[in-house]
Amino acid sequence: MPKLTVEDLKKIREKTRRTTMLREGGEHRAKITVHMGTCGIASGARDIMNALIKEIEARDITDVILTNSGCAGLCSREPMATVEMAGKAPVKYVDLTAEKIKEVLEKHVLGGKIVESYALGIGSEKTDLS
Amino acid sequence: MEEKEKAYRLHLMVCAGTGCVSNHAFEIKGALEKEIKKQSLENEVLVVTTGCNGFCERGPLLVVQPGNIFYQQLTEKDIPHLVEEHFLKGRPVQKLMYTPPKEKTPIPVLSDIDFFKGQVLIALRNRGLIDPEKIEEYIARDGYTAMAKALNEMTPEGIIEEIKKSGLRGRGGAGFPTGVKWEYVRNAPSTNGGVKYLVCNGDEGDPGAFMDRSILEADPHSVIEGMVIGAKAIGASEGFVYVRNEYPLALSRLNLALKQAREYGLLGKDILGSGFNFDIKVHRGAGAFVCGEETALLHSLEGRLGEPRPRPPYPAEKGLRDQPTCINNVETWANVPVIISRGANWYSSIGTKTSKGTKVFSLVGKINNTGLVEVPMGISLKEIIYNIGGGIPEGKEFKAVQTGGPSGGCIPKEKIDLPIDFESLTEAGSMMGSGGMVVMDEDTCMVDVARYFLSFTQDESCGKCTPCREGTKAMLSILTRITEGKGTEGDLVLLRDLAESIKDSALCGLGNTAPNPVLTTMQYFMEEYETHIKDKKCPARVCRQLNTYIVDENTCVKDGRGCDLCKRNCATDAILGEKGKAHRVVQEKCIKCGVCYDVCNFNAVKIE
Amino acid sequence: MVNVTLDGKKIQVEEGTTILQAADKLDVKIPTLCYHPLLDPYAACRVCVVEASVKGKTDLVTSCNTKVLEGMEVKTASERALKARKLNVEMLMAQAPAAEPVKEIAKELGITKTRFEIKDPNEKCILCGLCVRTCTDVVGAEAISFIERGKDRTVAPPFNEPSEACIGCTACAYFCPTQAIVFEDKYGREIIHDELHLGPVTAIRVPIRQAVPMVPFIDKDACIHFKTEQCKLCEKVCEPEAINHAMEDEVMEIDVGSIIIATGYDIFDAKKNAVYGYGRLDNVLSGLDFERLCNAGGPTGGNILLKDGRKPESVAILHCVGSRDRNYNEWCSRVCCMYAMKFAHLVREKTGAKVHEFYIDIRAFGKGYEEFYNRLMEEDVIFIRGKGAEVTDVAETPEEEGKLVVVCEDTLLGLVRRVPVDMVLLGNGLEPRRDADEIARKFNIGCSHEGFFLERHPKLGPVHTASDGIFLAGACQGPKDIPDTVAQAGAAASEAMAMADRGTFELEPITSFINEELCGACKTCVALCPYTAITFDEEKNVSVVEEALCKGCGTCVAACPAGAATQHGFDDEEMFAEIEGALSVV
Amino acid sequence: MDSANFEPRIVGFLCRWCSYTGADLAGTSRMKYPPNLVPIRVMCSGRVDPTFVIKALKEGADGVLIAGCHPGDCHYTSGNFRTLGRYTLLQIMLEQLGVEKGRVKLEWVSASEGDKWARVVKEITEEVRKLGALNWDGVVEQTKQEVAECADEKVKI
Repeated sequence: MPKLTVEDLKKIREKTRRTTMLREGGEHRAKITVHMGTCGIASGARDIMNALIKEIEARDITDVILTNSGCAGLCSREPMATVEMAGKAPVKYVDLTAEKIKEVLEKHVLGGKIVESYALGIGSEKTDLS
Repeated sequence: MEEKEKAYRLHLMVCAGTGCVSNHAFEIKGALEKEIKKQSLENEVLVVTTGCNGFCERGPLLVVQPGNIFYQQLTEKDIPHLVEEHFLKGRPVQKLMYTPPKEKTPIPVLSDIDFFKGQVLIALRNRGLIDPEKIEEYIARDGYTAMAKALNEMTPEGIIEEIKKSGLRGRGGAGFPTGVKWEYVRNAPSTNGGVKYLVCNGDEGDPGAFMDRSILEADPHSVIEGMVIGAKAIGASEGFVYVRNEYPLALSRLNLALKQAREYGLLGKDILGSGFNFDIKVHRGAGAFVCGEETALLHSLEGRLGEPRPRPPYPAEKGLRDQPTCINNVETWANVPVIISRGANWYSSIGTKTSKGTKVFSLVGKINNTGLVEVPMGISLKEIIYNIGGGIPEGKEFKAVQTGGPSGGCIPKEKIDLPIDFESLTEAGSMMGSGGMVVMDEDTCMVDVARYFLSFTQDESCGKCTPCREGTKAMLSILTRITEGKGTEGDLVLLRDLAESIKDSALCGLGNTAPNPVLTTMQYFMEEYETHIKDKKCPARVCRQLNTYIVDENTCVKDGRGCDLCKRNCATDAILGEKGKAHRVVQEKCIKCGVCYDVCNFNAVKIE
Repeated sequence: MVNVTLDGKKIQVEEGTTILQAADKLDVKIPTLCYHPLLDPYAACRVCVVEASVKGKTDLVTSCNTKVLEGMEVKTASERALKARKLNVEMLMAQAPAAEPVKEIAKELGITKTRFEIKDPNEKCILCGLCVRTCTDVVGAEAISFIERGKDRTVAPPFNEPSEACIGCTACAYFCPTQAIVFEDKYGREIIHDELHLGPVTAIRVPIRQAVPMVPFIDKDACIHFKTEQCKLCEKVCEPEAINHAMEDEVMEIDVGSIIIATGYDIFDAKKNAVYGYGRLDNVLSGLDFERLCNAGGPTGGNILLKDGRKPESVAILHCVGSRDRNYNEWCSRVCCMYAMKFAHLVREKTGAKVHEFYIDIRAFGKGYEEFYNRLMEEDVIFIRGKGAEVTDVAETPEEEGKLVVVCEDTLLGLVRRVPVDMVLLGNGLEPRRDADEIARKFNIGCSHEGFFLERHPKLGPVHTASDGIFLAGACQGPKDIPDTVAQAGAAASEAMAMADRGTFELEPITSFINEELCGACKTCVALCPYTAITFDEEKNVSVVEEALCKGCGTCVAACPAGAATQHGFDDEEMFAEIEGALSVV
Repeated sequence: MDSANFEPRIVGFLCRWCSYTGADLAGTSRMKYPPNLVPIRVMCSGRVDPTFVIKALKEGADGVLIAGCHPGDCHYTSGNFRTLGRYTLLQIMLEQLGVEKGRVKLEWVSASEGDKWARVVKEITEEVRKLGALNWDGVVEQTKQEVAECADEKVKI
């Protein structure tokens, strides 16, 4: 094991930023919620989630929170995901596929431009954890 | 180290402090992992073990990040449901969440819970957030930056100045200013070519205190980092952590942390390229309370009998192997890195005029939220007990709180607004001690409390000096006499004389403080003593020898229909009566064991 | 220097002085229990607490370990100090009620009774730790320590079992202020007679009480320092700093002109002959034991006492123990008859006890000896002609109960007798020293087959030996009494003086020499020479005879294969001529 | 020769310290013993070179007595032990030569043993008398023959 220098310490910190952010709810660019109710899972939400995880890892994105939630109530348009850019209203995407969600990640999350063709709408009903 | 960090959407922070572990936290963890695998979530959800979360009352605990969702009192049975509902389907499970007493709605988010709300985390800054067995996670939370700063950018004098300015005082009990101690050690001449030692006192002997254990379990690197900074300040190249062997988890995590730190070059030769050398050895203590006393600890560390020696010379002058030695408590060391990285000014902005920063207390006894809390100095007892602690269970009335471990004093409810700092506690006849806080309700007999603590100190007295060895024995026998109804009024005079004399003339801190429970209870609850002696009654009905057990014949017949249970359980045939008829106690035969009272299902047995 | 006020009195003391030491200077008495001036203060008994104020801060401190500070004001008997002191003493009274020092301090403090519970009224140990500290810090044996803690604390060796670490120095008992530690002889022997052999003596002592010069020495075998490398207490207390443990035994080489050997004798070890019961039965003493017993500087101050301290009523004295005995030593030891009779006289004079002498025959050969023998008979000493055959404690008759019985054949009466007595004194014979052989080899002198050194000639050279310049004196040459020894020693001294005075000595003209041309360098002669007179000259590659050492035995000459070694007066030709001459006479 | 009338000639090598003094004592004690022995004084019996014995036999002696101090009593500490060693070897040699065993003897006689000296001389005289005169020339002749035979055999081999 090489002996560390002060720079190495910094590097380790950079590398583990994603964990830090996730656990401490620190500064993040966006939060992507994949709706994973029974309906969502049945329509392939797991693929969406896996694709997202893979992509985030591949691109080494450290400032995006990925989470899931229950059924969003629009079972017919599953799989769905909500992208919530920091300080902006959430955007719901519907009828997703792995390809589509990658595009959303690319254009919306990283590029800042809403992919309107997949979007259901902007805004959300008041979420209640119950 | 992996090249790229794996991405997970959920981190499940399983509390693996000793409290939760003994509540089967590891089984919970196993069940979680199994279930996650079953649901094929292993690439999305990560299970992390953390150190003690603090809310031990409610263990085993699980915090889900992101979201800070707090699950408590988990059982293995709950896991499949939890995994499916929350982690797979995203629906947090309400019934596993915390509901405050007297309320009905559960609080899902940890930071919204009263217990956590009032706390300010400095020493416990990483609790529940990192896996203590992974040094990377500590580094990720800015770990070892303070050390880097101290080693590369600061002079020893600068470090000492910073610590002095911060107002940090020893968290082991006496509250000696840490910076001043460091300065003494730095300036003390060493007879052995400049060798000085650094010791971390982890011999947490108080039966009700577990903050040192918790820190070592949850965040061992913070102690290591603090010690390296201290070593640089005083010029030591060798450090010791004295941990009692009753803390196996703390020991194994500490040893692992030391190994990792050494591998990373954060300990050993030329740390971070600064040219500074320092290493730490772990010494296991055999669990004698007196070894928490610094001179006794040093004796034990040298392999000798753990008994204190007179001071001066203080260890700062002549400590381990007769060389200047700096001894600080685990909590003190854990505070050091934060002060260095965030600055003395920030630290000294927390707390009161004389007591800066925060203090960790272990809140135990008759209180709803048992656990470990870190609060800013100056917070009132009331806030701790009612806001953080959630008050007294079963709606009973608060009577007193005993602070500072077995040799601290009892503070009565009249003083509940007392701000917690070193001076106020001492003034009230108690002390900060290591931070034990035992809450007592109306059902507590203060004479019995004094007797209980005395029996502890008597057992733990090393026996070296007469006042402590013989005095605690004498005081205990008087107190026992009183609780058995054999006390006389002369006993109270002798008891006070003894207590004062022992406090005055004992050799070490153990003896000096051992009379505190007696003195404070005599000061605040004298009438209880008098009732015990004059009326031969225990108002709290704790001292059984003073109780008179009688059967309320009405209740016995009406509610219990003369169930005969008491008679059958009475060891001395002191209860007369037949099934279906009223029973009564023959007082001459009664040995006051209280079994009838305990077994009666109809509250027909009364105490007079 | 530091200025302090102690009970109102001002005093200036050196820095580092403790309050106790300062008080001592002012003759202010502070009671102590766990303090000992030779050990580091322990501050455990808390009896020496005093009230000390410095810079307006007043505290109760233990005076034994607290060092005085400039401007310190000490009150040794303030109300606060007294209260703590009294309570501590009172508690100790309950803990160790039999401890005398505690009682004394209590008396001084006016405490008559303890209010605390007494567990063991016979307890003496006050747990002051002096023994433990002595064993650890002074002795360095670390054989005892405190075990358990608090109220259960006691002093014990590891696991409460006899410890191998204990070197048996008894220092712990010595330091114990309350006699809570006592030591006893491993074999259960009691004092009086054991002092003769191993009674309690200190490691520093004078060799014997009438020693000249009267200078103490350190017994290396007994001194703690040489066992554990610690202690050195004697160095601390010796003001003139006369003690030096680092001093080593020194081997000195002294050049002298002549040597007188006066190595004396060994006493016959009566244990060899089990019938006497020596070392097995109490009150059977050897001649030397008895000498020590009745010595005024001895263990009993010269009183002749039995082991249990009683005066003997009857004493038997056995002659010829180990002498005139084919099983042991055949010779007469010459001195025993007379010293045995002296014993009889001493016993009669000091105790009036009945004395029986068991003898083969009385050898009173010297001047006034026979008269002494006659006097003893007038002193009612009973002489029984017959060698003591056995000493036993097995009684056959009631009057023999509890007595020693000497069995012998009374040759005058022709009876086997059993004589019951209280004490048996043995007239041990004299023997050559055990190491006489070694000495003989070293000095190239002979020993007779018994082991006494051989004089050159029994009549003509009674103090000379075969080696010139080496003389004999005393019992090393043969058993002798003191007058004979003195006479022989005088003769030896004058012979030695005469030789030294002459400054030279004559060689007999019979020494050997080596013909260098013939010497084949085989070194046979070098090994043969009993006087190491032949050395080998490596340079010349020949053997060389040092004539001053050569005694002319000619062994080398006879052995030399090259005929190089020759002897003056006895060379081969001369010898051949002598043979021829001797045989030519018809 | 009639053995009864034969007067053997014996050479004695006496150590100066014990045996010679012992002989002296026998003399001063007026002890009677045969006059056949001619004493030769040496400092120590250890000086007695085996050649002395051969020389004496050659010059006409019928027997040889070597006398020294008792073992352990040697004036020169260990000379008599050397004598004993040499004597033992000499005995073997003489036997090979054909000289009877009783002709050469070693005895320990101390200074105080005048009587022993007298006895020893008596014994050896009687023994040698029985053996008769020593035919040294015969011994030499025979030895020469044996040597020659050996030499021949050696050539044959």
